This record gives sequence, structure tokens and C-alpha cells, in this order.
Amino acid sequence: MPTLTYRDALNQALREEMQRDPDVFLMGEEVGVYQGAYKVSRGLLDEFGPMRVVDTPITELGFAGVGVGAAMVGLRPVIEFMTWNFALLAMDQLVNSAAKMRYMSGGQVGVPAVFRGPGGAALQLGAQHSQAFESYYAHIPGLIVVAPATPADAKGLLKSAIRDDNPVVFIEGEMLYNTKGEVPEGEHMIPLGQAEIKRSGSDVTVICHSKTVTLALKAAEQLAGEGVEAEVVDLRTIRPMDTDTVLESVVRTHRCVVAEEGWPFAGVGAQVVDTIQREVFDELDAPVIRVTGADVPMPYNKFLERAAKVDPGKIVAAVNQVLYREDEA
Amino acid sequence: MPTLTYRDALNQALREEMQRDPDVFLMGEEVGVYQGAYKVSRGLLDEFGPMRVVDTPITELGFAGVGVGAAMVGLRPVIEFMTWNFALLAMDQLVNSAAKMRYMSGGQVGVPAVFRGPGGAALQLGAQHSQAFESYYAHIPGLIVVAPATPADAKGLLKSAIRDDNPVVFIEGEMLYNTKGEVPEGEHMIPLGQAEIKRSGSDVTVICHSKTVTLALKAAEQLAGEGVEAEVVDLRTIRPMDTDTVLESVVRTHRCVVAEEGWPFAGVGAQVVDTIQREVFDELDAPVIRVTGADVPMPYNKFLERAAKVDPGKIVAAVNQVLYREDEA
Amino acid sequence: MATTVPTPARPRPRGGLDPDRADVYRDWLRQMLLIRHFEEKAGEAYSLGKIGGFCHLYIGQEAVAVGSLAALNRDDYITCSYREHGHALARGIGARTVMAELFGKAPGGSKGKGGSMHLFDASLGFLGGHGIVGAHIPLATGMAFAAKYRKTSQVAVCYFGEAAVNNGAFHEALNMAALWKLPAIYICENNRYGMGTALERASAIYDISERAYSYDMPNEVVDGQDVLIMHAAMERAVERARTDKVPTLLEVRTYRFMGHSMSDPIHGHYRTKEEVEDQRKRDPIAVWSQRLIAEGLLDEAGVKALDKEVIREVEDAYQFAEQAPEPEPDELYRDVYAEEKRET
Amino acid sequence: MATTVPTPARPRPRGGLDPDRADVYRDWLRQMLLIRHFEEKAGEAYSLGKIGGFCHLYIGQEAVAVGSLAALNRDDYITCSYREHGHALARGIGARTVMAELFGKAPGGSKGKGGSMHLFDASLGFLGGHGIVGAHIPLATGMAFAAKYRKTSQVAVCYFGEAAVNNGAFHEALNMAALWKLPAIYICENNRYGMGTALERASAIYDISERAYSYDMPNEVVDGQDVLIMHAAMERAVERARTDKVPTLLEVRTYRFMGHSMSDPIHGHYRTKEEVEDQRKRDPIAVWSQRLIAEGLLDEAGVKALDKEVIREVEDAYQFAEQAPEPEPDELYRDVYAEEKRET
Ligand SMILES: Cc1ncc(C[n+]2csc(CCOP(=O)(O)OP(=O)(O)O)c2C)c(N)n1
Ligand SMILES: Cc1ncc(C[n+]2csc(CCOP(=O)(O)OP(=O)(O)O)c2C)c(N)n1
Ligand SMILES: [Mg+2]
Ligand SMILES: [Mg+2]
Repeated sequence: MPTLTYRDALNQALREEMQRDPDVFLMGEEVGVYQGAYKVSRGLLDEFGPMRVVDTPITELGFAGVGVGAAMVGLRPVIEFMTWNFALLAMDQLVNSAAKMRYMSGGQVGVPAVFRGPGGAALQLGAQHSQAFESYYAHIPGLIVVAPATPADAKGLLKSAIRDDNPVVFIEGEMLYNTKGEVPEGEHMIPLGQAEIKRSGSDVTVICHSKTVTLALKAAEQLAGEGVEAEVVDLRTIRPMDTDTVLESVVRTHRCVVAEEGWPFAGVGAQVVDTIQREVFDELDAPVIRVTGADVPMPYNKFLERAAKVDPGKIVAAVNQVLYREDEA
Repeated sequence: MPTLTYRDALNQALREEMQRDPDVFLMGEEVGVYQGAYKVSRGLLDEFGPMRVVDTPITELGFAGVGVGAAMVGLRPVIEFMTWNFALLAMDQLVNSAAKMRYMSGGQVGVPAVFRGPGGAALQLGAQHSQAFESYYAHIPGLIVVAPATPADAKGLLKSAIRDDNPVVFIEGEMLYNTKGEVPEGEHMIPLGQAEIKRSGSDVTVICHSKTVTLALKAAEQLAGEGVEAEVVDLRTIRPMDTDTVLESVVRTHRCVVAEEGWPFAGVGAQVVDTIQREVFDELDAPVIRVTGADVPMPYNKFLERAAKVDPGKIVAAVNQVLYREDEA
Repeated sequence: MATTVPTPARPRPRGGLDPDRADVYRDWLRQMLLIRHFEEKAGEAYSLGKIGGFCHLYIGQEAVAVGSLAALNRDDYITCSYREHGHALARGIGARTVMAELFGKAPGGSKGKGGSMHLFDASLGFLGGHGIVGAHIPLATGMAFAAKYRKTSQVAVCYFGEAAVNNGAFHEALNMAALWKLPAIYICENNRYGMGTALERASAIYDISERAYSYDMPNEVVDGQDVLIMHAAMERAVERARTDKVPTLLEVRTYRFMGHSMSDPIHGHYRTKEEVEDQRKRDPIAVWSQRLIAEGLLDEAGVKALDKEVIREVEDAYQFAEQAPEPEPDELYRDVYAEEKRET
Repeated sequence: MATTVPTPARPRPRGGLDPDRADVYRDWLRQMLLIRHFEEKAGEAYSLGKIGGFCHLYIGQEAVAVGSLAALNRDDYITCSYREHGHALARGIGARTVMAELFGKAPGGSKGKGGSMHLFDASLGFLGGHGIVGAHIPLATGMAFAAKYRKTSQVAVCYFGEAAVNNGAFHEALNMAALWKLPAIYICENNRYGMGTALERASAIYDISERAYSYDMPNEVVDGQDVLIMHAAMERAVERARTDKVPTLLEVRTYRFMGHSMSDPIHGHYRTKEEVEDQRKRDPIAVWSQRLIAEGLLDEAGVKALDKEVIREVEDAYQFAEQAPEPEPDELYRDVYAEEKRET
């Protein structure tokens, strides 16, 4: 199987879907001539031309709305936000137009659009450019929210997202674009709504998504060295959440840690905790502990930024806590 | 003590603060000539004139930014959103400008502004006009989020919000404007960050805010008739959350229900549950159960809408569940 | 022996009216009357609590929807604000279907889940009914983009009020439409007020149409109280869109005879009784029926007949909506997501 | 016996330069040189990994910040985009403070927590450094509103790029400023590109200044490569704001000599090497130093001396930033909320 970067896996998914379906087009800032701010769309303008790879003015609200409108009449837009930080400007179009159109029209008009771009903090981009908004979109009935952690998942999930008839919020890991992994060629589809156990273990469950999967796997390695077998569950799709996979794992391990890049208050992890304690309360041998980004705007200074971010050490510490191994932490 | 409507209590708080501090002004759509879409600002234009009661074009992003800019140089704007549904258009200004300015400037520039307006569903306003976004703002470090349930709290909390040096998101209950209650005259201040036990009881804790407080109190009445004493905790301020009051109550009752008008996924209640199970896990005799709005866009039809909304019956059912009284439910 | 008695001179038709189109002209009047009576009935039903939520009547602006929509083809796309009952009827959605939606009943266009502000009929390209001011303008730009993308001759028409013109969505959407040469027609129904705010208290310029120069976009100021003038301007805009592939901004001067919504008085803090009465003198229905009579294309009796006809139609719609069933309880959870996937 | 030798004709000063202001003119050159060397050093430090994140250099646009800021008072308000190092220096923030912020060090203007895109100095009315395109334009409108509210003679100045002009925030903010007659000056630094997108691929009109007519706002097109022209235009705008209380939109034609940010090549997919070299012929520093020399207000040696001076200043700033301490770890949780309440 060929090894690709997460970036190229996304590029491949876009290319394949655009080749397959003439209704699929890509629109956003710098996706064409510039080849993509993060080069995810490299080469697509040359292959598909300016009508299907469309550079836009800096108008997140406007071009998100253009995507919704085009989808309402049957096209399959893939709308790129240069980063999800800027998509706050388009929030109204995603929440009030895309998510509600089918319902408000009594099922007559759907919005088969994908809204994609990088989320999460990169390196020293400061407060306005280092945010993770998964929980905002996952809060909304009518939206599907996906956040792949590996190149293979990135390709398989993006292809599924493009073929899905619902508006899909597809959040890529800004720090994952250069990560490499094996990616099946051609028709590689991963159904939306399915979590995956990225590493199995019997002592504790670590639930995560996107970049925190990488961190959780590192933490699991270290813990294995200490004789603790952590099961790493990658949500992959945040909404609808694959609660079966999550709960089955927790029922096996009886202990759980939930990690995410974003802020703690009402984050995705809070919903995971709510679900677990409600559904399998009696199976828990310890409270579920969350690991999140620090509850502050992201600082620019690299040491402060490091301290604000989730890292394997913080996940290990949380695991030790749910295992009551504080001593060793 | 005079009895006022929630609407007039807010009007009184605005008037008193504008009389007290010449830097305080009110800006928004229809706040002046029209006397406020919900008449909260009735009479203020006449008393304070058009420079301090400012009608704006329909530009939520723009006038929210105007408020932030004015606050950056020391004025104390009160920015009214006709409803919080429309504030999605201003999300970027609240999240990226208001909440982060102090931090990004290393403490040099604060944003002492209040953003206020009605939230939650009213009656048959449909999907785009019936939403509760508390969790969105409470997710953001740098913001304070307040949601009063009674006329007295509305006045006391708005006065505190206006005097606070941080950006405050002040969410009024659209269905509460006509509710009446005793309101202390003059200098009646309620500190931000303090929950209040609106009814005490020993069998179960019901945590709620804004309109759900009214519903919880009704539910508590009914339960009392069945011999169940429910303690009703009104968060009042969502962020920072008064976890002490919440936890102390749960430690007394060992059972808890959390109610909110909004959608379930990553709502305010999810954060409350996360906090409770983490901090007082061993005190819980049952999982915490949440009561939320149905996980759908709000339908227009009145019967469907009723079914989608939280009501006392749903809270009673949840209480029965945490008390393992399903039989009786 | 025959005496020649001079026959009274038949009034000479003023320019513009083509006798061969008499049926079309009469149908415009019928549509305007239908909207007028429908809205009056809706207001009545609202007062009786049969219609809930917000209800924004179109009374006074009928000529805009009727005159402009008459210039479109069946496969064109239409998006409106929440003040869209008139557009829905003029586009040909049945009065029963619209009234049932206002009542929130199952046979309503949106199964009673959308309501007054969210009328849809995909089969007629009638794509809402949107409640967030300005938010549907980019949607229309997207539909025009789709027409260009598919190389069809469709046009996308967007109706919005003059207050929406100050919103960022308007600016972003029109710039893209002009930049990309999309077949879009933006119809600003300038009824002088956005709720209680007069145009000049919200916009730095009085002539909305001039906003088009920021996008080098063709534009016109149109008298929205004369259905014939409205129709002619729309035909020019449609021609530009279909043939020259350029968008147009039409500023249509009209007036809202009723309050902003049913919960707003007709005149109050923001406008006087006198102003409203003065404006009512140019009632689009009177303007047009008098014109048709003056041109001899219709007589008083004919007008009365049309009036009767539509009153019956509205009565029928009302009864239908009254008796129509409520949606099934399980509709609450339907239509949130697509039921089955599109074939791939 | 004396012979009269004709002295070589001293070049007659072209209009515009006032010999009495020679010191001011020389200082403008010094400021432009300071910005140029500062930015070159910043680029160097970035390549060495001493500066992180995004770093947007101002090289090529120096005359805009220097010429315009020279027309302001100390109590005026200034907001910028993320490309604001030059404005910060021209406003008088010390090179040490700015460089330390770029390094993320404790003595940086924002304690190292803001970085290159978020420079602030409240004491100079320098209110950021904002990273969301267009978002700071309403902030400036708000500051102008505050000046009017307090009846001061302050003006609020906002710098943004030509790509921001298509954003809804620009439209909403300028309409309000014109509607309310606020003392605001909107300076669009038209450097031809927004990242890799040429002006004409993002805006339906080429002349940004014409957008002002949508708001009936005074406007000018200004040559941003000539500091004297920039300054004169700004003085007119400031006069309008302070005296007539009306806002102005200045479209300043300039050019970005470097890539969009340090991670973007100088020329690439979106512009050619030739174009950049051609534009570099109108380097604002060369234009101004040659002018001063031609006018006899400075000589080559004088220019060299200024150059040396600022190189020393930049070196010193670099050393300072290098040696400056990192912020204390507990700074992570400081400045999220106000520490103590304002007296009431
Ligand atoms: C973004 C947004 N802000 C505020 C509102 C509340 N609102 C509904 S209609 C309206 C006035 C709109 O006036 P105009 O655009 O002129 O249309 P008209 O009602 O006159 O047809 C306002 C402020 C809204 N629906 N959306
Ligand atoms: C709302 C938003 N969208 C996208 C971006 C990413 N971005 C940063 S700078 C830039 C180009 C801006 O160009 P211009 O306004 O001309 O300013 P210049 O960089 O030329 O000074 C873009 C697209 C952003 N920061 N904010
Ligand atoms: Mg209007
Ligand atoms: Mg530029």
C-alpha cells in the first residue's frame, strides 16, 4: 500500500471524487492559483479548471453561503476554510442555513456540501489562529462533524463526506498535514459515524480524535512500558458519535480518559463524559478524567504555548489518576 | 418591595447604570425610536438622547465590533442583539476580538462591554429564531456568561455586568420578559459567578438556568406532592460556574438532574455533568441525567414545538429516573 | 334613411399596453388581488390564534412579486426573506398549501415545520423563505453559480428588503456575483423601513441602487407600485442575466401598508398615520385595475368578478388549512438528516 | 582684479518641499530606513527560528505608515492588520519592544503573548495588531464613535489591505461611520495582492476608492510610494475628520516587495520575478532619499549616516530581544480576565 502524507491523502480524495462526479467542485481562498494555503488542493486547478476549483475573495460568510446555495440546487460543493478560525464569520450560514434547510423545507431541500479546512493550534500562531471548534458544530442537529487522525482515515472519510447528502463539517488537523501513513488506493471509503480502536488495551480507555490520537498513542507506548495497557479509541466522526464503540471499550476497561485539543467548558469531551456516566455508570471504577487545552486564549510565546497544549505527558498523568497511580505520576 | 416584570427590571438596571456612569451607552437594532423590539429599552432614548441610545443598521458583526472598539478605549457599551440567534453573525467579534483582546495585548487593553438580548425559544418562531447558545459563549476563555431567571436577578446581574471590566454575554429569557417578581429598588447588585438555591430539598438536585428555573420549580412542586423534595439550583452565571454551590448540593442529595433549553450535544449541562462526576463521583447514588431541548431544529407546528421543548413533566421524569422511581413516572 | 350618430370616442390606449396580452394583464390583477385577500385572511387567522409566531404581511407590495415573477421561467430559482407569502402565491404555489403551512398543518409546503417565514416548493424552484436578514443573498449567488456551472440558461432571483443592503452578506454576495458574471437578479424591495428604522437612519446613501457601482453591476430604480413598470424592468434584468450573463440590482420603490409583522402596529413611533394614508393612495391594485379599465381591457364588473373569484379561493384555502391534519408526532425527528443516501 | 566665475546653478527646489521642515523630512527617511532594516532583521531572525508563527513583513510599504502616521496627534487611535511592524515603529514604539514581542519575550509590548500579529501600546493609542482580515475595521469605527461620544478632537485610523475591502466587515463599518459622521480614516493599503490573489481576481471593481461612494464618503487614491504625497493626503483626511467630522477612505497604491509572509516565496504561482523587480524600481526609500538629495536637503553621506544609525538601533533591538527573559510560566493564566474591578 502506498505511503502518503495526510495532506496528499486529502488531495487524492478530492481528485478522485472530482473525477467521479462532475457536480463536485472546490471553492475557497487560495485553493486554485496558489495551490492551497496548506497545499491540500495542489494540482487541482490545472486538472479541473477554474470553474471547478474556485478562488474566492476573503468572504467566509459569503462563499459559505454560495456553497449552501449551490448545494440546495444539487451541486456537491467542497468549501475550504483556510482555517476553521475564520469560519466563525460563516457560523450563521452553517448553523442557520446549512443545518436547518432540510428541516425547514419539510425535507424538500437538502444541503449536500462539505465544509473543510484545518483546525486546532499549529505553532505560535497566537490567540486568533489557534482554536479547535469541533464542539460548536457537533452541537448542531443537521450537521455531521468529522475529524480524521490518519492519512488513511483522512482519505476514506473525505470521500464519504463528499458523497453524503448532509452538510458535513470536516476538520483537518493543521499539525497532521505532514504526517505519513499507508493509504489504500482508489475506492477507499470509511463510513461516517464509526469510531476506531487505534490500539487495544485492557486497563484504561483513552478517547480522542484528530491530533490527540497521535498524542494518546505516544502516551499508550509509555504506559505500556510501565505495564499499563491503554486502549486508544479514535472517534473519527464527532457527530453522530459512535457511542457503542466508546461504551463497549469502557465496559471492558472500567476506566476512561477523554482528550481533545480544545477548551474544557462544554467541549466534545464533556459530551463523551456525559454519555459514559449516564450509560455505564456502574461499570466505572473511577471518574472519567478529561485532558484539554488550557482554558486560556493561546499565547504566542513557545514555552507558554507548549504548556497550554495537550501532550502525551498530560494524558499519562490523567491515566495514572483514573488508575489511582498518582504516586507514580 | 415593588413588583416588576423581568423586562422592566432590565429597563431599570439600564436606566440606573446610564444615570450613574456617563460612559455607559446602549446600542443595537431598534433600541431607540422603536423603544426596543422587546421594549426593554422603553423610554431610554427620551431620557438619554440619540448619542447614548443608538439605533444601528442590521449589522450584527459591525455593531458588535463597534462596541468592542468603543470599550477598548474606555467606554462601557451595552450592545443589544435583537435576539441571540442573530448574534451568530457577530461570533467572530465576540470570540476573536472581545474575548482575546486583553490577553493578546498582554493585559493592556480590556473590553468592558456587555452583549445582551433574548435567548431560547419563544412560541412558533421556527428553526432559525428558536435557539439557545449559552454553551457557545461559555466555551470561550475571556468571556463571562450570565443568564438570569427572575426579575430581581435580571436587574442585579445586569448592573454587575455593566460594571464588570470583562466582556459579558448576558442572555435574557425571551419567554421571561413578562414574568413578574419583587425587585429591590436602587443599588441592588448580584455578584457575577454566584449560583442560587431557588428551592431547597434533600432528595435530589435540579440544576438549571434562565427559563428552565421556572420549569424546575414547577416540577419541584409536583414532586413535593409525591413526597420528593427537590433542590433547585439556579446557576445564574454560566461562566465562571459556581461549582461550589452545585457540588455542595449534590453532596447533600446524592442525585442530580441538569436541565437546559438548548441542544444536548456539548451543551452547558454536559459541562455540569463532567464537573459533578469528576469532583464528587463517590457521592453519586445514580448517574446524572440531563433534560434538554430535542436534538432537532425547532419545528414551527405548535404541537411539535411543545414536544421539542423542556417542560416540568420531563424534569419530573428525569428526577424519577435518578431516584429509580421509573415505575411511578 | 340612416342618420349617422357619432359613436363616443373610445379612450385611446396610452402606450405600453398590448391588447393581445389582455389575459396576461388581467391575470396580474388577479394575482395581486389573491395576495391581498390572502394576506388579509392570514392577518385575521393570526388574530384568532390559528397562525402563530411571526407573520409578515405583503400588503402594499403585491405588484413587485407579481410583476417580476411573471418574467421568469419555470426552472429559474427564487429565494426570499420571511416576507414571502406573496412571492409564493405569485410563483404558483397553491393558496391551500401556503395557508396550511401558515397554520402549521401537515399538507403545508414544509409539512407545517417551516411556518410563515420558511415557505418552499422545490418543484417550482421556490427555495425559501429565510429568516436571517441578508443571509439568503449569498444563497442566491450560489444558485446563480450553479446555473453557470451547468451552463443552463437559468437565472437566480433574490428578494430582500432595503435594510438588508447594509449587511455584510449583501456586499460579499454581490461582489462575487459581479466578479464571476453570474446570472443573478437582486431585487431590493425598498419599502422605506426595516422594522421601525427608516432607510435614511440606516443607510449612508438614499439611493440603494447606487450600491451597485461598488461592483460595477447594472442597476435600475423601479416603481414597485406599477406592475407593468416592474415587469418591464424585470424583463430587462432577465435578458441581461440569460443573454449577457451579468447580474443586476433592482431597487424597487414600494411601501408596506401594514406593520412590520402582525405584532407591530400599522403606524407608531416610527411613522405617522398621515404618511401611511398618503402612501395608500398609490395602492398597486388600484393603480393597475384603473389602468386596465382606462385602457378598456377590463370593466368594473370584470374587476368585481376577479375579486369574487379570489375571495372564494382564499376562503377555500382557509377552510382547507382549518381542517387539515396536524403533522404526525414522529415528524419531530424526521428531515433532520437525509433518510437514504444518494446513489453513487 | 577679480574674475567672476558663474557658480553652478543650484537645482531649483521643485514645489512641495519646505526647507524649514528639513529635519522632519530627514526623520521620515530615518523612520523608513528603520522599518526596512528592522524587517530585514526580523526575516533573518525568523529563518534562524528565533521568531515563530506567521511573520508578515512591511518591506516596500514603508512610506504609507511613515507618511500617514506623521499627520496624527499623540492621542489619536490606530488599528492595523497583522502586517503592522512598520506602523508600530512609525508610531514610536521602541524597536527593542517590538523585536522582543516578535521573539515572544517578556519585555515585548504584549509580554510575548501576542506576537508579530498582535502588537499593542495603549499609551500611544496603538491598539493592535489584528489577525482576522477585516475584523478590526469595525473596531476603528467604534473608537471613532468614542471620540465623537466624548466630544474630543481625536481621530481613529484603520489600516487594512485591499483584500479586506471585499469583506462584509468593511461594508458594515464604513456605512456606520458615514451615517454617524464619525472621525475615522480608513487606509486601504492596496499592495495588489491578498496572499496569492490579485486585486482584480477578488474585487469586481479595480478602483477600491470608488467603494466609498456607497457610503457617500470622501475618498482619494494616493501614491503610497511617495511619503510626501502620502502625508499630504493624510493631512487632508485628518482635517476632514477633526474639523468637518466626516470619515475618509484612502486607497493607497503600494506594493509588497516580499512574500505574503515568511513562509511564502517572493514570487511564485501568482506573480512573476519581473513584476516584482519592476515594482522595486519605485522603492519608497530610494524615491525619498533621491528627492531629498535633489532638493539639497541631504547628501549621500547624510543618507549613509542615517542608515548606520538605524542599523545600530536594529542591532541593539535584536541583542536586547535575544537576551530578554521568557515570560514567567504563570503568565499563561494571567490577562484572561481583569485582575481587579474598576472603581465604581
Ligand atoms: C441578522 C438579523 N438581524 C435582525 C433580524 C430581525 N429583523 C427581522 S426583519 C428586520 C427588518 C428588515 O427590514 P427590511 O430588510 O427592510 O425588510 P422588510 O421587513 O421591510 O421587508 C429585522 C431587523 C433578523 N431577522 N436577522
Ligand atoms: C477572515 C480571514 N480569512 C482569511 C485569513 C487568512 N489571510 C491572512 S492575510 C490574507 C490576505 C489579506 O490580504 P490583504 O487584505 O490585501 O492584506 P495584505 O496581506 O496584502 O497586507 C488572508 C487570506 C484571515 N486572516 N482572516
Ligand atoms: Mg424594508
Ligand atoms: Mg494586499
